[in-house]
Amino acid sequence: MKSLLEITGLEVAYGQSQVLFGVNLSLAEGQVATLLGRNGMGKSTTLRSLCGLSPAPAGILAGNIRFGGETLGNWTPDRIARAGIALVPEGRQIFPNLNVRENLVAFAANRRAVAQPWTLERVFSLFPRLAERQANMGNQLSGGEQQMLAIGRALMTNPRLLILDEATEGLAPLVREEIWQCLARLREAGQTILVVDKYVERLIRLADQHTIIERGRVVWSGSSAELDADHGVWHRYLGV
Amino acid sequence: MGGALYRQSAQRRWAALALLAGLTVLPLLLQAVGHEFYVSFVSRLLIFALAATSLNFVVGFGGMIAFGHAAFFGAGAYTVAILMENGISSALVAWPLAIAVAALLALGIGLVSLRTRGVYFIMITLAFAQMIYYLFISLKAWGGDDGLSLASRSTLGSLPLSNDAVFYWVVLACLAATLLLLDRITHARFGRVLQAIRENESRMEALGYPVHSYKLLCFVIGGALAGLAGALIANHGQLASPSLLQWTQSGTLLVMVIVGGVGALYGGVVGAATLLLLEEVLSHFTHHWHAALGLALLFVVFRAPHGIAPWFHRRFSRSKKNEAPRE
Amino acid sequence: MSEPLLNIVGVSRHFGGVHALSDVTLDVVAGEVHALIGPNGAGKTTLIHQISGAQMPDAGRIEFSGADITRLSMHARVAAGVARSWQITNIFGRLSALDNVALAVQGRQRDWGSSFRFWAPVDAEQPIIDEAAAWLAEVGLAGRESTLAGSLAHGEQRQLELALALATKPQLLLLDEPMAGMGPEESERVVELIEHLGRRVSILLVEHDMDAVFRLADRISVLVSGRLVFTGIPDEVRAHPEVRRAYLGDVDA
Amino acid sequence: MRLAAVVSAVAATLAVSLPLGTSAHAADKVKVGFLSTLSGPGAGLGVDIRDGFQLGVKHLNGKLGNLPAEVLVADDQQKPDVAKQEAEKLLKREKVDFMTGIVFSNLMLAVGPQAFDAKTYYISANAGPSQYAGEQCNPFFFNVAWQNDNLHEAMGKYVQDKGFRNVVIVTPNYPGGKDAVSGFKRFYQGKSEEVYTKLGQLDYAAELAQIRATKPDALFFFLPGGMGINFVKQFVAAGLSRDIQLFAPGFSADEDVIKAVGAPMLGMFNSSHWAHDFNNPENKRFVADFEKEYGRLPSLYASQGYDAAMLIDAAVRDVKGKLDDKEVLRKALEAKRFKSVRGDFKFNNNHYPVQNYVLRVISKDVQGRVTNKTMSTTFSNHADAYANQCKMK
Amino acid sequence: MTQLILEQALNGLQFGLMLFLLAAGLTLVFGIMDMINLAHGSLYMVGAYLAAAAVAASGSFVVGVLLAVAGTAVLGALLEMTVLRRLYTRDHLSQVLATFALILIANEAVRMVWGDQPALLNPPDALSGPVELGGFSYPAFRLLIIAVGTVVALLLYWVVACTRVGMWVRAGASNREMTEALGINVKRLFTLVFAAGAGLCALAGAMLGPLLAVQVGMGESILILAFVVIVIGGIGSIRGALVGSLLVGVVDTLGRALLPWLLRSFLPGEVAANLGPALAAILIYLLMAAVLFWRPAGLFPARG
Repeated sequence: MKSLLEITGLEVAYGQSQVLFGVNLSLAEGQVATLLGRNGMGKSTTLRSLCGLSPAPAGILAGNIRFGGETLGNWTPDRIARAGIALVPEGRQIFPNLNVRENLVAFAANRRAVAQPWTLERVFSLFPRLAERQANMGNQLSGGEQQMLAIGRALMTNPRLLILDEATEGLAPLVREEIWQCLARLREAGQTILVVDKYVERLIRLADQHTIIERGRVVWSGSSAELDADHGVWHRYLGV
Repeated sequence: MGGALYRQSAQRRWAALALLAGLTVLPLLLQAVGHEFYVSFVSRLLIFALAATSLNFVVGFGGMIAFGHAAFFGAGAYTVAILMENGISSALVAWPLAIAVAALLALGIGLVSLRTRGVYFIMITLAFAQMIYYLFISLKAWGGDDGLSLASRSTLGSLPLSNDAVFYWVVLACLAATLLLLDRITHARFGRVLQAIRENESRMEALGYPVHSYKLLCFVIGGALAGLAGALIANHGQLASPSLLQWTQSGTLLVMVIVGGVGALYGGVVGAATLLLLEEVLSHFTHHWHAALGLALLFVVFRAPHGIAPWFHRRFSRSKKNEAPRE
Repeated sequence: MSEPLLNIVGVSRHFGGVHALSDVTLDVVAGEVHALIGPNGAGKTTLIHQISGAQMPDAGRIEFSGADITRLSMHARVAAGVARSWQITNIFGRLSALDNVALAVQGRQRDWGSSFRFWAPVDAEQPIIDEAAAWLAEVGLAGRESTLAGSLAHGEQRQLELALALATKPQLLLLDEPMAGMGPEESERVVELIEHLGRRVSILLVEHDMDAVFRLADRISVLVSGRLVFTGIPDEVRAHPEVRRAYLGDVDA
Repeated sequence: MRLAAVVSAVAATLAVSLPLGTSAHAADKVKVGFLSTLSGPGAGLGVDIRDGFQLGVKHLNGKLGNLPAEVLVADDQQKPDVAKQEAEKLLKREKVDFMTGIVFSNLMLAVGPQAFDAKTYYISANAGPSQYAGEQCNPFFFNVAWQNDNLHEAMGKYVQDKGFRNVVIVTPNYPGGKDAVSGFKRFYQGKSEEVYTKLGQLDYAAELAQIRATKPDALFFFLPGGMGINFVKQFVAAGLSRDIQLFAPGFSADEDVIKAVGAPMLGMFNSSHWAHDFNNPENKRFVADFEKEYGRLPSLYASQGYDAAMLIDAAVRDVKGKLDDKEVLRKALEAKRFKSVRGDFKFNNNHYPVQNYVLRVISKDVQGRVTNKTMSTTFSNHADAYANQCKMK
Repeated sequence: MTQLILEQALNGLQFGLMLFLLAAGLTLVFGIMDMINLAHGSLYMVGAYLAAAAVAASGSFVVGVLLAVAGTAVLGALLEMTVLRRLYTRDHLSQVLATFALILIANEAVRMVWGDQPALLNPPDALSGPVELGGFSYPAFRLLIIAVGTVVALLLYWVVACTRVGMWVRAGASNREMTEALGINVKRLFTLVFAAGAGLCALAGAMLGPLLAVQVGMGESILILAFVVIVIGGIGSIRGALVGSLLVGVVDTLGRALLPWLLRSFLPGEVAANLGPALAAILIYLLMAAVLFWRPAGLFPARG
């Protein structure tokens, strides 16, 4: 299978302190992959570098990020986004001064002329609760609604790769389950997804392959079956 | 222990004393070559150095970007002028009162302004200074738009302050004393607390420091010293002018501080000297010297972003180890 | 059990429409290590903020040593004996490690004016320096006195943060994920340090490392979506089905 | 280390600037410090005084009292502290023999003491504060223009004589404005309402609305420089000119204002001690040459600048270039041995002029230009109200 | 009396709308880039001078104003790309210093090109007189200012509130990084915003020029007012800028008109005459201090 995303030997530093020491990751079109590891191990930094956010590009010391056959190098975040990477960031980062509808339509785009693009209607049918709260400002939503909005907002750009950073963090179990269901449906629709989260059991069911980062290095990678089989890995690296 | 600055203290002390000695004999030199005019010019420069230093204490050491320092500068000047108008000409009464009035004003303004932060602090200090400005220009009893002229300079014992050289020495003494005081403060407990607050305010609060009180006191000290500078400038030109209170004056002082070096002990002095000397020299060469000054300031912004004093320091100092990494 | 040192009664706090804490009641008794666990976003750090004074609750009461401290400022609470550490390292990066702790020591001398000294250079105050050095040694940073705090390793910075909190000589220590981002050896050292401290101060501990929590805690409270679900000794918590579902495993979701 | 660097920087900069100040005082020329408002809203007035003064020097072939004239021009930016600094440079560094040029009274009051302390004669070509006319009169101060109140007094008398009894007075909230009110009311006895504006104010919407509501039959305003220009423009644009007769002292209705406002000013009355249509040979030469030189009609400010040059010339000629004997020089100045473009005038005991004041009206001249036309004489040999308080020895 | 108040309200509205033209650009620059731009007033000055020159050259007020607006917008874009862009990541003090330097340079540049004397800019002849408004007459040109100001304010509101560009601007003001991560070139967006802001400055300069005076230094005093406006409104908020502008415009005008009259009713004439204008001048600063005291981030904080 031809890979959509190919990260090789990525080394990144915040100012003088290096955070990533050679991260490798590859992801094929239509696949769902996870990035696992305890807090502060470099997951978010990997995602941020991928999206061109600080400390990248200045902080990238070595390594290569290829996406859809192009080397991202020192691309700006907006160019990377237009190339088809959409981020659902940690903490949702909903625009508080835009209402729900605006949060969605502001960044809508179908740059690769997908036959069945994401539209307002499709997002609303995926998350009916958002339709009810269309006119509410971003900061008037509950945590779960904000999370749905963040996912919807990313989908509206019709991305080739959807990235979710701690998308279920701080959500009540039922709402969390709703997010998992949604991801499963996206997967069925053929969406390529990269997830950072900590619910290993749930992720094993959702994703195809997994990468574990420990102190800025990849310490384990493999398929869902392999991860499922090796609970020692869970314990050692994930503190579960 | 302590920072890199402190290790050089002996060297610095000698340099400071040498500079002080040089400045002390300057009037004699100028008189010898027939340029008495420059005695008055340098006095003015030193007074502005004092005013800028007082602002630098607030901005550089207290971490508060105040855009209304002219209020305290002008308040000091007007205190002296108003007292003079009412027959009190003794410097021993008027100058401490000028300091006290400016300090009180700073206390009031600081109490309210320190509720806000960032840009809002900049703007609220500006607003208060503008209020003071309009208050003064509208009160005819205090000279209104004309300002208040002083019949003579203050009297200071038997010192003939009307003599430009004598006045110069008094100004120099005030500046030297202020710098010594601030140098001690920054290395004393209070100064260390300020330094830490500037770096991490919430952590200081969590170590049990009433951060607000420290910042307020810093603001008041800065205001008080500006009051002293105001008392001196009123004596220098024998005029308390409302333009001392104008926002452009606050801006000029702030520019002096930034040019000289925010948080550097001599930043205010270097900044005032640079700006006033540039003005003096440039205006000789071109009618359009403001543009040249603007270009010079742009140079500072892009080439010496931490001001001239630290720039000199880096250029001429060999010891670079232990320089804090920027995060 | 003895009279509680810290008593939180019905504390609520919301941000806009989000209820970060709803009617939380909890106590910490003297000498106890009380762990607070719960998923991210459950309101643990928000609760620490209410106790330390970084934020004020919308409703409810906080008592410390029998006195109501609900409306006290942060520095006043420190003076009363409440100290905290942060989830994200919070130190003075451009000061030396020793100066960091010296500030904490200096701040503790609370007779009015102790830090309103304008003349004598601090560098000559040997008692403060000696005590600061002792605290550094206590947390395992002996020999690192003159290093700039910002250039210490991550784990060392966490240790320094602990030293800062300890040097205020608190009765109650609020520790917000003291082991976040630490390697196993460093974590072990911190666990030992807390075990050691547990004899002298009361500790409210927020931590994700369940091994450490179950090893250290005398009691554990579980916070989920801003509500206190359960408080009990470690074994009770481990056995509690709702807690397991809400936090520990998420196994049967 | 860095201190040493600072020392060298200071020294280096001083070294650069010092030689520039070198210009020894020579008895073989006359140095005049011309300090005036040459930038900002009030610049028009200063520029006119300067041009008038320099035309005078030109008429005298670049000489004053047969000595080569050196005129050092400085800009006070209409700020008292700038004025003081510039004055200090002129007095102490350049050691000028005479000072002149200041437009505004508040600047005059700031600079005056410096000139007097330096025993340098100040020849005011405009500012005539009441202080220097009364108790604070000074042997080193001469005024070749008028005392602040005079033109207002003349206008007050005319308004009174014409039977207006409900007048609004608009002036800035500064001492010159207060003087204007008291001057006007010294001769006007009817009902009056005073409106004070900020000095330098440019938008009068609020004030004009108040005036409209007051329904006066006449309005007297004294707003120097650009203020007056804006006021008249906005007054006419608001439609007030149809019901309210405008009066102003000459300096609010002179060529600078007319040039900026134009036709709307037609029919406005004002008072002056000079007009460009005065029929005497000195004035004809002055007006013709000024127009030729600068391409515009002179204003009364220009005439005052011209007279200031003539006064200095006459006095220096009188003392035969011996400028060091201040007493003799003073006698020569008081004697005023020159013919003024305004006709004759003499100095009072307080060194302010005793002269005629005329009424002018703005109308179209034979060439169709909007300009002032002299109507009648309001006061003859009029002195100011403060002279008797002056105890000049 | 009602007529007087109506007329004063119109005056306040006119002043407020012009302030809004200045404040709109300033607040966006401030909000999106966290940049203190003291040189904003210089764009207003340059715009007014360009308008004076263009009106004189073209003989048409409308053409002149449009040319000035376009020219200043281009100038603003150039300034942003050459100097200001390099300041976004710097601290506020550096921004203050650099843009202060720009003020000095701009003032001298204008002096070199157009001289020390104020430039002449008159309203079109047709609008130089008054018009009758149900019982009282009001200057036609001021009415035009109100009309232009209202149209531009509505247009701006529409752009910011209803168009995608407006959403990007608002999004950029509250969270620049996320806006970029969603595919918006905020850098270019910002150059556009800056150019638009400069164009609005020029429009304000061209409209106020005939009323006030086109002269060197005209930008500084009004700059302070614009800052007051955006601080009251909440930095980064267009709605805040509009409310702040109208508030400042009305408070300033009514204060100037009514305060002396109010004071006179219970104070001796001399004191009232002294205090009135002073208090009126202070009033807006009092307003700002009061707003900041109770709402330390302004009335409509954009960040949230």
